[in-house]
Amino acid sequence: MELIKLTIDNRAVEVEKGTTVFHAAKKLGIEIPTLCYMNLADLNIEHKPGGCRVCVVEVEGRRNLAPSCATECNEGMVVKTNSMRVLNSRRTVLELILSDHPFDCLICAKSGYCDLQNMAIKMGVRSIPYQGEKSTYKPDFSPAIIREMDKCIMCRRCETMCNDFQTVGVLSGINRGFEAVVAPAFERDLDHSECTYCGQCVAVCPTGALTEVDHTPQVIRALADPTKTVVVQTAPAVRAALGEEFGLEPGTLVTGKLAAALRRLGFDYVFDTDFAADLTIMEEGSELLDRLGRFLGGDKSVKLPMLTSCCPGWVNFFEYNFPDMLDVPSTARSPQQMFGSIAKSYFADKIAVDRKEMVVVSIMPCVAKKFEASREEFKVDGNPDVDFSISTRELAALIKGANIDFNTLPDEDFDKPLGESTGAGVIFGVTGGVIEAAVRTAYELHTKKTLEKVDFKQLRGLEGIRSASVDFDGVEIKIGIAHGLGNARKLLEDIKAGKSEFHAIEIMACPSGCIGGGGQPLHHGDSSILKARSKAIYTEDELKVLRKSHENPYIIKLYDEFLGKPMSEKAHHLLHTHYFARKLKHIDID
Amino acid sequence: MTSVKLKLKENDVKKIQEICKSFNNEPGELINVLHKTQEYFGYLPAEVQEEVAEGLGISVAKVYGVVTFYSFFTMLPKGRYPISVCTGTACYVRGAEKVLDEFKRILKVAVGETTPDGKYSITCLRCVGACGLAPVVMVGDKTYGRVTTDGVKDILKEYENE
Amino acid sequence: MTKIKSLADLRNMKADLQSKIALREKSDNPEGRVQIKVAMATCGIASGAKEVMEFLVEELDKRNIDAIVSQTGCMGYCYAEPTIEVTLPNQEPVVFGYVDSKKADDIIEKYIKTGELLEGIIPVNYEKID
Amino acid sequence: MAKFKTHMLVCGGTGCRASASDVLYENLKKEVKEKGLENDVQVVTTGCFGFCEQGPIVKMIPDNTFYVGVQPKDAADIVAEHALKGRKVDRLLYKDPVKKEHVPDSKHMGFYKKQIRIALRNCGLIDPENVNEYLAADGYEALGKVLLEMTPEEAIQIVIDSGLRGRGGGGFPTGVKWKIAQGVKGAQKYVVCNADEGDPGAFMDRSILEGDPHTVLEAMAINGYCIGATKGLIYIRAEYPLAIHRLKVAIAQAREYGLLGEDILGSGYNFDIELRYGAGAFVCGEETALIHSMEGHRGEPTFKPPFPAESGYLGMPTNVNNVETYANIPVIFNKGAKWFASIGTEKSKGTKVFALAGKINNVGLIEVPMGITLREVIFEIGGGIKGGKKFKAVQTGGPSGGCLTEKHLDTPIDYDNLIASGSMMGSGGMIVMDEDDCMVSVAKFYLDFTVEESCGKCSPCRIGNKRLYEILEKITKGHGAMDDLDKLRNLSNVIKDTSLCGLGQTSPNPVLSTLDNFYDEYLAHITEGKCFASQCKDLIKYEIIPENCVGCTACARNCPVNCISGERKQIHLIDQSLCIKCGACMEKCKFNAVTII
Repeated sequence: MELIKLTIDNRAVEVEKGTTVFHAAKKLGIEIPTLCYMNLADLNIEHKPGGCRVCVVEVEGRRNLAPSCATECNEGMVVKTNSMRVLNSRRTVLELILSDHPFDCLICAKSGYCDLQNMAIKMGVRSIPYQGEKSTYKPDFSPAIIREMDKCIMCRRCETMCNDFQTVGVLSGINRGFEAVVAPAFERDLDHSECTYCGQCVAVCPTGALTEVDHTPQVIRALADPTKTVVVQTAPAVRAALGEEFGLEPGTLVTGKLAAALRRLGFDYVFDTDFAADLTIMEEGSELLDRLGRFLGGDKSVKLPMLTSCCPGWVNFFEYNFPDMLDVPSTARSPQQMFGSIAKSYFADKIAVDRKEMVVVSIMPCVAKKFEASREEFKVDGNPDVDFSISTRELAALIKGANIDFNTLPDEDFDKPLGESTGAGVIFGVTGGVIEAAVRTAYELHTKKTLEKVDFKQLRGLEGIRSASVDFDGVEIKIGIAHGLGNARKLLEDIKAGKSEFHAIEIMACPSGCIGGGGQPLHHGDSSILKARSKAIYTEDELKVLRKSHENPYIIKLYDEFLGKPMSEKAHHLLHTHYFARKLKHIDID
Repeated sequence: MTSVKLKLKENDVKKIQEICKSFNNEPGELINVLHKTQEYFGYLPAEVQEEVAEGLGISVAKVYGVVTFYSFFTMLPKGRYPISVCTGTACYVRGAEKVLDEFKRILKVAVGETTPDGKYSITCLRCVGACGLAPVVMVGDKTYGRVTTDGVKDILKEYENE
Repeated sequence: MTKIKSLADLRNMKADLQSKIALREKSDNPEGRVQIKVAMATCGIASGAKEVMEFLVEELDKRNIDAIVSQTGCMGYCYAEPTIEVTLPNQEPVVFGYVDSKKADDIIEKYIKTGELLEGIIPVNYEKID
Repeated sequence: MAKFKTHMLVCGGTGCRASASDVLYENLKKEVKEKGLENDVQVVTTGCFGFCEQGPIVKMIPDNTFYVGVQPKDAADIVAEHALKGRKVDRLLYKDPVKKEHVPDSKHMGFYKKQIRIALRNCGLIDPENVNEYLAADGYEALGKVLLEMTPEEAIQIVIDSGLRGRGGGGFPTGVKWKIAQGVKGAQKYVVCNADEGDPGAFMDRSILEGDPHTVLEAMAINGYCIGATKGLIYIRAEYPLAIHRLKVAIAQAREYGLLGEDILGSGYNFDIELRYGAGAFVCGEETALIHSMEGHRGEPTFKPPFPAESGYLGMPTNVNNVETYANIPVIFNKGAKWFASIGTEKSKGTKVFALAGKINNVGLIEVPMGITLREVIFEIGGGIKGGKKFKAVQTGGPSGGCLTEKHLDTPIDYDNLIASGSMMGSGGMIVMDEDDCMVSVAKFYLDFTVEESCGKCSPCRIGNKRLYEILEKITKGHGAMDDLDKLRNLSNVIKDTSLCGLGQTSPNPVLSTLDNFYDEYLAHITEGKCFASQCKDLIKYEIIPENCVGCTACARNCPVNCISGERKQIHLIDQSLCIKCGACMEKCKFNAVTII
């Protein structure tokens, strides 16, 4: 490998050829500030439009300043990152950006988490010398995401996520010059676009331009209402990330503290979505075995591969983009919805509470879950199975607002019966986890043998598209895994073209699965955080006594007492769903 | 961008599909396709852009992003007599701004707008390269050179009874 | 049109076509060339100036003399028509009267080729006609 | 074949066409036929003569008579008098604005005296829609020589030796650019001609494409051979219909002759050209933006490197040159690098085409050797300032350039001197301003353009230029403060220093150069609330001088907002609260009774 020597701020450094000045400086401990640059190296997402111009540095021999994020190091290069010229330019550029930004920082949803705010603090900006016209846009309130483009600084990260990574293609830079902004087609609201609400735009937005809809007030109101029984469920990925909001190292597992905090917030029953994940495996795994059995038996009408359906962003995506393939995904509802459905039937009956008096709150790493909870098909007489879905970030805000010192909380357990889960339920939170959980159960159900080694390492990892095969006692089951909707699209196109050899495919909309969800604490473009969260999830799995969904005693009990068996009529009614072709057409043809 | 709705007829849709096909439905030909469709419809309403997106297999947002980037593309129908005032430098220093103001004053519409009766629209044009005739005004394909504020009335008079 | 298949073809073609614009190129650089003006007003045409002009154009070309032949209005020597004005490079213009084909031939062979003066020069202090 | 004794060259450029030169052409043909002169007189449509100020132009060959402002109805006189009887039609001759005399032919016109036409050599000489005329004018000779007698390396060396630099604005050495592109490997390479002439007030590229399209095709083929490309693309403004038409005709003719296509001139080399259309975005003149636009994207520039030579159109090695640059190429091969390098200055060789416009007598397109002074261009070729007013400034380089003054008039024009003077060559726009132009307003005009044309990708250009514009507007409205001048300067420097592409890196030039050269005007606006040129509406008032007013009512009748009161034969009065400062009253008053204070 070719090495290059250069000098940055009078210090020599040696880097590989192709390294940018930004990274070379980092090597010397020099943090060059930037607003638009984003590098999710493990996911092959590097966004360096060179647009914000905050990261400019002085390169000897160059006429003008160079953006360090896009400038590659050359042999003998002499760089200054903090000369008067650089500092003045950087400050002026920042002042310019601030001059076109609202000053409502105190009440902004991103306050405290905003890259722009942090930079202004760091640089000690005390006045904006260049006042002038500010851009104004109508705010856009969709069921899951809020767009306040007055706060957009044109870093274009959201575009990269939406178009290049997710291939959803809802956002584009529009207009030009001072009027330029990122928006859906015809500046329609997201609600009238093909947005999947995956929330990756929200996850990478450096300012308050893109945020999730805040449901915490409704949750607080429900908690304060003595007539309501408030039940909470918390998704697997939440426990691997919530700690970051309280200053804990990324990857710190806070399962016990999480349960304790929820209890202190006043939830009547503190349950776990992992329970519903186990339930999902029972239904989805059975469906897979059913399809597989018929297929291997020569039934040509069977659709294979079967695709997982627990990710709501992914469900939205295929409803918009593959309306002719709605029979390919599993009909099983997502864990969030299975939980809501069971809570408001089986559990409500058990505690003798009318479903109308029960409020189900879900804590999700996701913003698409907000939309999913609002779907008509998940309501009974207008009453939703899940009343409110809040993100990991919203939960953190609730905890902070309730004067709870999270870090000193004791570890507590979830309540029973809907709080008990296996390791299979936990790994739903990371890419490959759902299919691994399904394999653990399907293997045993299919072969009637006990699985000795439950870890299927071949299904794990962060590569965008992975494939592996699992030996079902002589039958080779081919499995595909994709995370990120762009990767999912590739697998879907293959199926459409009849080229897919897989029997089952797991798809997650977000990079590295739910742990990288749009509702998680912001990773600010640092993919090592995602890796740490992934590790935490697998640790939790390993710590569990039970690691196969069908061994969950409360699941067994649920079937015994209420559902009968997987895929029963009752199970179909409560735990399965159907999909809608949602290709948007605004065209009236005369 | 402000826009005017258009209800597409079946053969309009066909026409757009034909245009896309004539460029092999190649996404890279987006700008050429938009030129051709605007030539046909006179403007590019949302409905047309959606069909173009479909025809080229790209997102509508992308099409809209391109349409709003280039000043040649418009989502508003032009008047029957589209008036373009050159505001290039040569015309500017020879009084194009006053001429433009006069058109705006008489027709009571702003730049980029069409009169309510659909007769005239006013746009600004970058240099047409007829700097010798500055300031230059075009009405449709007809060029008027050395236009003065007084001349504005005379130009409009030509179209009075049409 | 047929395809041009080689550089030689191209050059042959150019040689054929050159005359098309030769006059334009020559008149753009009149310096160093023989310039002849034929008076072509009514009186000139009546006395055969057109024929003289055609003769000059043809013959100068045939004899490979780099010259520009143009027409001009009445020079004021109606008695001596047809008249032509010949300007050799770096010399004062000279006007010849009563020019017919034969005389024109003489002018080419003697005055233009060798600078030898002939009879029939109209020696006047006239103003140069543009 | 008829041997024509007279050629009538009728300008068919956009400017003259706009004044009905196409009708004139038809009329001339008709008259020639009626007079039975078809075998003596050839009527030809040519490209632009450059003298656009007084179009339509008809030039008579061989006597170079130069008729200006010719109307279709003048065809009869030209044929009957000039073609038939050899008598010039005096009233159509160009009149010297100083001497007030008719000028007999183009050789005596100051406008042409100092010009050397290389890039424009065929404009106004040949019929652009007739490939045979181009062939007759040494057309495709250079291509033939390069393809059959030279290696790409030899050909590139000739371009390097000529010293030719990019004429689109940057001034990068063309041969070096080709050499870089040649050195990069790629499955498919491209040659792109940048014909997205967006600089308001510059129209040389259009004139070349309209007047001599084949020269661009020939040069692109040479370029293609040199770098190993087989495909050429011309990115042209959709607003140039005539140029597009002529290019299409030229491409078709060249293909028919086998001068484009496969196995050109038996050399085994294949090359073809397609057109791509711009859609109205100035920033697409920047090569990376241009490439994105050709690929069907928003024309946003990207950071270089990678340069297009490494990764250009569709990610392939691409060489982009501008129209005028290409127009020089065939001549360099025909006349030699040495000949070319003998023209111009030490570091800027050859000629440059300038579009002269503004307050100058001879508006038009000129081609002059590098090293000529602004004084020669403005006062000799341009014929001085219109209406005998006083010269104030000349803006070169379009929105990216700066305003130069009296003190720069004797500086030889070349790339480096212009930059040293605070302006730039740009694409060659040259706008002359007189004492009636307010330099703060001029800076504001350019900023208005930049704000409109910024792509919005990078912060300093997107927001900074807007703020510059706002500060300038504040000053022209009389609300400026002294610290605004510091802000202008700091902002300008930062925008130049930090912007992503050439647009932002040069957009503050009009501000900086006017600040440097016309500081007193800025001061007057701020401290005294005065605009020397009386251009800033908010700083002036129209008033009636009672002593001079005779009460003719002309001003009142012509006031568009009826804000002038007064009976017949009584002194009139302007209601300042209603006045829109259009100046109509002043124009109409025959008694000098309206004044600006």
